[in-house]
Amino acid sequence: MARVVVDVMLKPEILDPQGQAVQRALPRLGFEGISDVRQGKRFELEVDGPVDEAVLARIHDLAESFLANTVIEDFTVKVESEEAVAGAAK
Amino acid sequence: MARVVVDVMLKPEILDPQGQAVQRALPRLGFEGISDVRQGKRFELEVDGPVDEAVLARIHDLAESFLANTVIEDFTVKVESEEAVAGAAK
Amino acid sequence: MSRTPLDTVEHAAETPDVELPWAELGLKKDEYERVVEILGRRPTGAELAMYSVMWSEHCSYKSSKVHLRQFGEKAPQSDALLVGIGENAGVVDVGQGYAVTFKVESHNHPSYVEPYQGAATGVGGIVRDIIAMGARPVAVVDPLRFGAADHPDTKRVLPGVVAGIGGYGNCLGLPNIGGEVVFDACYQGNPLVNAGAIGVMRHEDIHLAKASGAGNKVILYGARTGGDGIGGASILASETFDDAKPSKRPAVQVGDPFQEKLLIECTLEAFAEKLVVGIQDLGAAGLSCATSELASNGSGGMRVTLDDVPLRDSTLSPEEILMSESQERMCAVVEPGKVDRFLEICDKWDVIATVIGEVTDGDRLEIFWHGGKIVDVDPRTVAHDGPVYERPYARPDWQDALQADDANKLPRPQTGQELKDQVLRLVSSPNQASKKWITSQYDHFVQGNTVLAQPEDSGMIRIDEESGLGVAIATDGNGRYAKLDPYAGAQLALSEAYRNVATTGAKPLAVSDCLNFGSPEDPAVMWQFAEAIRGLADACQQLGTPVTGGNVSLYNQTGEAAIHPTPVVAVLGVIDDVARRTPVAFQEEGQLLYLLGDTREEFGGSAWSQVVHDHLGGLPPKVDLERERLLAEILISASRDGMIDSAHDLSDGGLIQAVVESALLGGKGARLIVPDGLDAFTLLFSESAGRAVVAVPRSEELRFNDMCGARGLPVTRIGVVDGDTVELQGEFELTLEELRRAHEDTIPALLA
Amino acid sequence: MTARIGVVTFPGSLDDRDTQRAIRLAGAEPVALWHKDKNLHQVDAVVLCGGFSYGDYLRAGAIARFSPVMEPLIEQAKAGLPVLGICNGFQILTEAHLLPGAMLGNDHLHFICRDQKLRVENADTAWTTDYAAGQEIHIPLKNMDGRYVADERTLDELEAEGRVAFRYLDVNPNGSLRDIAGITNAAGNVVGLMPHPEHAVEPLIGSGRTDGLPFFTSILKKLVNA
Ligand SMILES: Nc1ncnc2c1ncn2[C@@H]1O[C@H](COP(=O)(O)OP(=O)(O)O)[C@@H](O)[C@H]1O
Ligand SMILES: [Mg+2]
Repeated sequence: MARVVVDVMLKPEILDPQGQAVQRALPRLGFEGISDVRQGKRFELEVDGPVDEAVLARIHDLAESFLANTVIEDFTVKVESEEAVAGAAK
Repeated sequence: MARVVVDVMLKPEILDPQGQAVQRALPRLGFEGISDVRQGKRFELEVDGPVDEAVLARIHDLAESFLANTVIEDFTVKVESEEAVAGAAK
Repeated sequence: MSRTPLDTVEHAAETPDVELPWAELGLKKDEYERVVEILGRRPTGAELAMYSVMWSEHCSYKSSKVHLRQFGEKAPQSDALLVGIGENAGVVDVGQGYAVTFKVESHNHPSYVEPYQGAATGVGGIVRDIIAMGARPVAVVDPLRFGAADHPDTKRVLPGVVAGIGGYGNCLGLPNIGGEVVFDACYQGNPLVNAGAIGVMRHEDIHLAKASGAGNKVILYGARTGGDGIGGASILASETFDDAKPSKRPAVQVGDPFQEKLLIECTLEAFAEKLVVGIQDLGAAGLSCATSELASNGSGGMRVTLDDVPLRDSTLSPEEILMSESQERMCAVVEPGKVDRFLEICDKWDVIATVIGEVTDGDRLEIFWHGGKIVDVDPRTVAHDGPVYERPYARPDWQDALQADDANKLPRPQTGQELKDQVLRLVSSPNQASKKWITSQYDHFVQGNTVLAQPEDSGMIRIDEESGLGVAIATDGNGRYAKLDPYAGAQLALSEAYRNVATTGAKPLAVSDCLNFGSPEDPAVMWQFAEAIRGLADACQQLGTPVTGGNVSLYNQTGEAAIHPTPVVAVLGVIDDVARRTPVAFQEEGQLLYLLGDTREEFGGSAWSQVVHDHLGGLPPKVDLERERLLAEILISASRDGMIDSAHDLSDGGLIQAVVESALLGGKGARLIVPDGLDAFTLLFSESAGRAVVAVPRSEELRFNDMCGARGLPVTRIGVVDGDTVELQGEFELTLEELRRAHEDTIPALLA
Repeated sequence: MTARIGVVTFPGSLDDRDTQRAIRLAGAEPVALWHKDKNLHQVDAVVLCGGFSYGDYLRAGAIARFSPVMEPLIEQAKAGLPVLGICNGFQILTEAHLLPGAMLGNDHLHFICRDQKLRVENADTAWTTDYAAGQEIHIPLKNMDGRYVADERTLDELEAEGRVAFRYLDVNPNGSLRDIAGITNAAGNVVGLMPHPEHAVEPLIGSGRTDGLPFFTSILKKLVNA
């Protein structure tokens, strides 16, 4: 078992109304010094078995075709849990 | 300028229908071997100036009182960009 | 060409030989030459950006203009029309000092690429058109068409589109009160996402898109301008025109309904204080469109400093700023003395507002950037003098064969059992099934004035709490009919929407339309388009309902395969007192069911032929506009005088579809008999136009029959509201439970 | 003399005018309050109405909860001021911790708009005395984030103290735990519910029922008799 995390964020040039709303609220909370907030999605996938190159490549495909719409979003795929990486290296 | 990331996930005991919907769709996409999916939020905060302990503590408070609702959600705070860490260490 | 120095007007005059990428921006060679001729020099990059977007098919209607003229030329005399075609939306007088504006628009292609955002921004755009007329938006409708219901891609597109329409409209606080959902393989790669909106104002509040009064300020307010929806302008912005790096600028925009809600409230507050001289929303072609239209419709010229436009992305070039289609922006013209108050109101609503220019004495639109003049044009040449095409058109060679393939000759059910099976297949087929799974994702209640919403024949909104004055709207279109005969198909779409409005008790007043077709470069498509417009214009003339505005969507086509010609027609009606509205649901057992109109053997393009035989051929039902008018008069009188308790118009699926819907909604069954002169099959499935089924309390039977008789409308008693089954005597019986499952389970099973 | 009932408009509030109408139809006087107000203008009660305050960005109600008007409101609610939170208003009240628990996205992931059947479980709150305990009513429901959750201990406590004010009947439209549609604080002055009583006050409009009117007549009676 390993955890792979897919982070999906709106492309920088795309309007992020949620992030903006959060940022605009900050001064009211007494918070200064944050010049930008972007809000995206985080997917945590629990993968059965080892996470090898092939599995990562498939998760990359999944992110590209399903978890993100690459017309407006970018994504990154990371293996998170350390054991997983070790497992994959076996 | 540094980037601090706040990840917010539903507590494990709270039903996550979005994650489940993703997981249920996987076999249809020809994807096996993922036993669980959870979907959460990722906030990217661009912080002006160095990210020192004090700033991180304030972002922690912000996450606790605002970005997450701790009745239902857990969160983590991480400094992301390497330069930032260096900057903070100066 | 290097981008330094700035491509000013002066620079353009000095460098006549510079080649501009007009082809990449979608201009034809002769169109570019026209621009050079108009300016008497080569355009600057910024000017080229403006001309290219404003002369695009989408903004200039260059292929459709010559045909659309008929809506004006054949417009019936109507006292109700306060503002006609040409403005952001038409305005209709509905009495008691109220005016109503409404319009339907398409957002087809973006919704295929990014269903949620494409559909959401479609709603945003049409609502801004309504605000720009001075009205408070009060409702939206959404005629939708998708590929085959069981196609995997439909499962991607439909839920996203529906969530997007709901997500945006719900967040604006606009009740969704009607629309359509149609499935057909012809829409597979080209779903149709049309969205309509209605707004209400007092007569004196009507606003127009024009900039007059030299010295008046031009204020841009709403969202910051970003790099969305720019497409071609990025080429102009790239370092050199010949470096062909892919555009970084996305073609799809993300909407912010919250920002739009604030835009609505602050705009209405500014109207209420009479602060606005002219106003224009920013939609397609963004600032290029808003500035050139405001200036060309006004008396003077306009000077704009582009540096003052608030940006989301500081790297945008002036060309990109001019072309950006960032959502949730408006442009107002305000007298200098009122600017402070205007800005104050925007500030109250947390809306960013900036003076970006002013109205001038001259007749030029001048735009400045970093101190240089980058645009100096006659705004009329940008906004109104675009190219006009007389595209060749020809009746396709397959049309005769299609019409000869007569649906009336298809094998018909022979026994009661076969009839029953086919009824179940019909009411459970995706097109005829309940759309509740979809429409329950839309708020019907917000604003507290919804009298009728889906699945009623028309949506109805109360506009005056004291008097009960209300308006109704229905949208209809049947691409199958239009494919068989585009002239008749367009008229049938109008007939159906007109009938739907009248069925609820409202008087039809005016029309908006959204014309969805394939490529105008195909003469067969162009013929369909020309025929549909001719049909609609003729029918509007005859029914006395002027077209007040609308939208054309062409190029809905993948390769050689065009969608069915799909004219979608919206009819707006008025009702003096919404307490008199007629619902679809059966109200009381024992009430008598009457069929109004003539039922003929008409199965061409019918739902029955599609569901049972997967067939499309023959001729659509006969159009009889005088009959539609008479039927409408009877339905309106009967509602006003309390002679009927429920009514449902007959359209696709025929009588049985209508009876099943009324029964399920009312939770009461019906016993039907086959009247003399008809057979059971024709009674149940024929799609003859000009018909409705009404439920008459026994106490009103005589009066109702007398009225129909006196006015010459055929009326046939076909049964009674009764029990918890739908029964055709001597043929079959279906329980409401069985029917409910058949009717309501289909869509969730396909999509949930 | 009649009661003055405030209705707060946040940026993105939608049902403020409808709520004012319902208050008027019940015979009380609606008073418009603005989210930037620093005091409550001496109103006798407050309704936080439905809508998408701040676009429901971040979480429904999360940003509105920090509006200036919320400061006096939280303070006075704790001191007994009657407050009704409808839909977005309920979400704001949980975010402000005036009511326990939290609101999450509907379990089916869609916005849902329906005429919802409810049972009135507590007819003793400031807003429900014109109902009978156990009465079944129909009130329109429309929301994206209506799934009420709280930990088991809180839920048990709510049940034991009779603080579940409304429960969904027939259909649980959003996956709310224990079919909870509305709750009250211990004192009975702060009530939150997801369905919209202000959309069920006129026979012709919306759902065509008037089952929601007693909310507004209940509070009026309480205030006028006080
Ligand atoms: N996408 C939609 N949005 C809103 N209402 C819809 C939508 N699709 C269908 N409806 C509603 O469902 C009902 C039935 O639709 P339809 O069968 O097309 O009606 P009709 O045949 O009377 O034109 C109508 O009230 C219509 O307005
Ligand atoms: Mg109808």
